[in-house]
Amino acid sequence: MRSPSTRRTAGGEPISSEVTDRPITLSQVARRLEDSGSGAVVLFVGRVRPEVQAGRRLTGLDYEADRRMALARLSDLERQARRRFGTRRIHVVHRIGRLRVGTASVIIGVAAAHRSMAFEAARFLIEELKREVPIWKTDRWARGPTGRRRRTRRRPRGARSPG
Amino acid sequence: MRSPSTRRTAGGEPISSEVTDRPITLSQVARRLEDSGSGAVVLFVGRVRPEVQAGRRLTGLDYEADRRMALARLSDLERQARRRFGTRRIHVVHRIGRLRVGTASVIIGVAAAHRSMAFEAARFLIEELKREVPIWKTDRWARGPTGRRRRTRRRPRGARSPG
Amino acid sequence: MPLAERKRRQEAWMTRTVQLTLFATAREAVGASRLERAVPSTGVRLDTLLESIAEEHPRLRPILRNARVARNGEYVVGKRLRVRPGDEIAIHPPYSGG
Amino acid sequence: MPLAERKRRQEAWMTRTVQLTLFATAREAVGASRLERAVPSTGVRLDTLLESIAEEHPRLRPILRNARVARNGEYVVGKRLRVRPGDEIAIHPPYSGG
Repeated sequence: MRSPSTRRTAGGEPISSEVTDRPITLSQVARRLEDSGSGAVVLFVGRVRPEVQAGRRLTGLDYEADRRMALARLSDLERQARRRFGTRRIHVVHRIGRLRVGTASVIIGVAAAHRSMAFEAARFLIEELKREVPIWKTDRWARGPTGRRRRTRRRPRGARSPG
Repeated sequence: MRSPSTRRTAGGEPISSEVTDRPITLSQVARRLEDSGSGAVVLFVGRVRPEVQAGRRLTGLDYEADRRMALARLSDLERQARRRFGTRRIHVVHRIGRLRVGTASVIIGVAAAHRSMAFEAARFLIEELKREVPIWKTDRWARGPTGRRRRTRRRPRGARSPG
Repeated sequence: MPLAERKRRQEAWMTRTVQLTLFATAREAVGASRLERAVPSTGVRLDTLLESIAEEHPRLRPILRNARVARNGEYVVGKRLRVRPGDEIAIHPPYSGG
Repeated sequence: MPLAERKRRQEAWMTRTVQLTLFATAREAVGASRLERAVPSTGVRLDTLLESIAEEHPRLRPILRNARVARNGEYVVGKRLRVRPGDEIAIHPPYSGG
């Protein structure tokens, strides 16, 4: 994760996304989008939301990833977004490990000539990330047993952590 | 502009938006969105895009505002967005004065429980800002006469500066 | 209302003038961002006032057709309302912020 | 391929084993994030391999029905393909990142 500009997929394409167990910040993503030709930048931050269920309080989420495949899928998604929306810069970072409530789990940044491209690409990336990238979260509750967070019908999609 | 938390509209509502002749930054907006209950943050940055037309190079844009009315309209838009999308925090800053190519002219930040609210509110705010807030830009070209930037049919909407 | 503005309005009322603020293309058409016009203390209809200014500044006329007009920070609906000494009129061509 | 991975695969080939990596609910159902299984050098069908593991770990069976399976970092289409010593199989329950 240290030198993302030199990492490449098996196919030789540069990978700009990151899956990291360190804190992620807006400024780290914004830096990667610097481009004087882009008139619009859209940034999305997903954070662990507080929740109480049946008297139990969510203290955080544990994130895990199939890191190699996650990077390959993120790099696919970046390529798709570039092609579909004509964006100029994309950078996605996803944090894994034990994250407390309020902590950023994912940051997506897109720079494009026009705002509609940037908005649509950012939305596309977060929706596809949730569906297609091998990353998982598990709930951690203050008391009682833990319950895995599934793409479940029990709750509306994206209920707690929209990131 | 110095103490936005104490400024109020004629109706007594707090105004959180800013119209300023100083540089605007992502972090100044992100700070205003801090809220542990928000699972999603969306930030939009509009910047002056480079352009060449008939051999002339755009060097920047001059922005002016009817400041009092602009703040009142921005505060209306914030209220509308809160009501329509159920967002938790909104902060909008618009810069005025002489802005060179590459400079941020507007930053919109929205924090909400879920990502769809945050994306939709941010998009709503920038579209409405362009239509409903008394702020104007004028082109500055490297050579030749200046041409005002109108909501014109000559160019697609939002052609140069999507912000 | 800030003190400076209150003072300006009071002076305008005493000199029986209306202040017009012109933005963007309206400012360029007139060559000034502010105009002052004396009006009777009983006031004058807004459309009459604007017509007299358009006669002095013909380039302003097409701009006024597409402009919003505000009095004392509130948009004017219809232009038949009366403008009185101390009022502040703003001419807003179509917005292009962002 | 990093040196460590190359070495691991070489050892797996020599000991004629397949490595399985289990994520999320699959890991919890089995109680381990890795499993190793000896396979003949001619390989074994993926569905046969997974069935034998599901017999040992019945809680894994419903999870396998909704999981994607990857071999050496590529998703498997159909589960009839053969797995050979040195292969790495990953079990991916539905994703929930973001």
